[in-house]
Amino acid sequence: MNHTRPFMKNRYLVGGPITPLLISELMTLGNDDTGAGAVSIFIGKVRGDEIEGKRVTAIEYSAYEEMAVREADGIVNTVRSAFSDVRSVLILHSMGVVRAGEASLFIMVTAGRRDQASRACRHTLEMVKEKLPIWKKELF
Amino acid sequence: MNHTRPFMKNRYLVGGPITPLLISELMTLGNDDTGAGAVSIFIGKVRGDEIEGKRVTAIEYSAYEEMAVREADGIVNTVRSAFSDVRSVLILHSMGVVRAGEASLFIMVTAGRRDQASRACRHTLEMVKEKLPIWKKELF
Amino acid sequence: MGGLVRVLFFGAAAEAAGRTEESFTAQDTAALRRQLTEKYPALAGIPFRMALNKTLLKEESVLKINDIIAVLPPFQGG
Amino acid sequence: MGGLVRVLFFGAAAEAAGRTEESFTAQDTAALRRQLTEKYPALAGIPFRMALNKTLLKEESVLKINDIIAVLPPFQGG
Repeated sequence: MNHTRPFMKNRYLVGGPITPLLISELMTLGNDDTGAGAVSIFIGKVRGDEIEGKRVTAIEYSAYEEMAVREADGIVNTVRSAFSDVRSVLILHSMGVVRAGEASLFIMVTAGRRDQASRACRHTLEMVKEKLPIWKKELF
Repeated sequence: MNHTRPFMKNRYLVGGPITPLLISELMTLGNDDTGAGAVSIFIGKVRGDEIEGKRVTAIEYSAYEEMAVREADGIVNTVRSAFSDVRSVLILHSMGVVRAGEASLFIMVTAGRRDQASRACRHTLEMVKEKLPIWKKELF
Repeated sequence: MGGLVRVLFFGAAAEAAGRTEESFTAQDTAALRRQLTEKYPALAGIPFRMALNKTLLKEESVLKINDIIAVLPPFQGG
Repeated sequence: MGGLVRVLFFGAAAEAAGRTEESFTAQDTAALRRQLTEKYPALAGIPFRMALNKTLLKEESVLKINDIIAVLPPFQGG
């Protein structure tokens, strides 16, 4: 387990992997909100896939950072206004090198009840995939 | 944050709240599976609702434990056979007293890709609600 | 056929019966259900289901000695 | 109308152009798009979109001096 603190480039992008320690810390955010009965989390990890006979050992992520922040702001606002029971939306994506097995995406949505937490988390995930200007390069 | 280790009554039921420390530990399970690109998690927490003018401070959970284990086994098997991309399914529910703001349910599903992780987690959650013989009593 | 069965009460059913366990003699689950609501009228207000030997009953069933019946109010987990 | 604009290349577009940034003079985005694929034929094989001042273009747009155009291959985050 990597216990070093990753470098936050801004509130959505972090340099390197999203470590278990960072995830633990992020999950304590909003712990004092006793109206949040439901927390839905999605974690995306780098898979050690085989591509044309070669094993992926890491992925290097790059982004148009200024646009990514603007788009992520838009996603958070859209989700919060589309799901009235949602209380918080958190999006974090890695930049730079993330090794196979490590996390590169963390989404957390809290809501009063399970239905909107679950649906809003999925919706956020789909919008992250569709709207954030992020690219990857497999390393072997 | 509560750092004491909760008492596992069996592989699905734990005495007291599902603490942040336990959640951190559960989330490292399967970290060595580099084929798991997607992790979907649902955490249910006790809400400090107001009921007839009184504030809920905790919920006391009880269960028909032997049947709960059998039903939870059934849920895991059903989800694993219904979603071919799913690699692991974890269900944990609290017994006894859980205070407002603390977690009483933890579900984690890993899969190769996001679609099945997300859908299988939601499906597991619905089955937990429908099939586990668990009851609650609000404490004020 | 029929016999002494062990009945377990859970959640609101345990409160309605004032106990968590009791023995009954009954031919089948339909007869047991009538005995239960006659003895504990408060149970009639709870839309309870029953499990026979840890499996939810889908239809009434004959009972045999040492069967375990659980009286299950609506589930509230999560 | 038209002018010197800053063009940013990302992902596979940066590899196709062999650079991450360059200045162009163009009247509008349609003209700029033609210049880009003429100068860097490899770009034609990438179904790229463009952003104007950090907003994804939904239709061709007139360019003015100091505009920032980003050349965006299909997104791959997550």
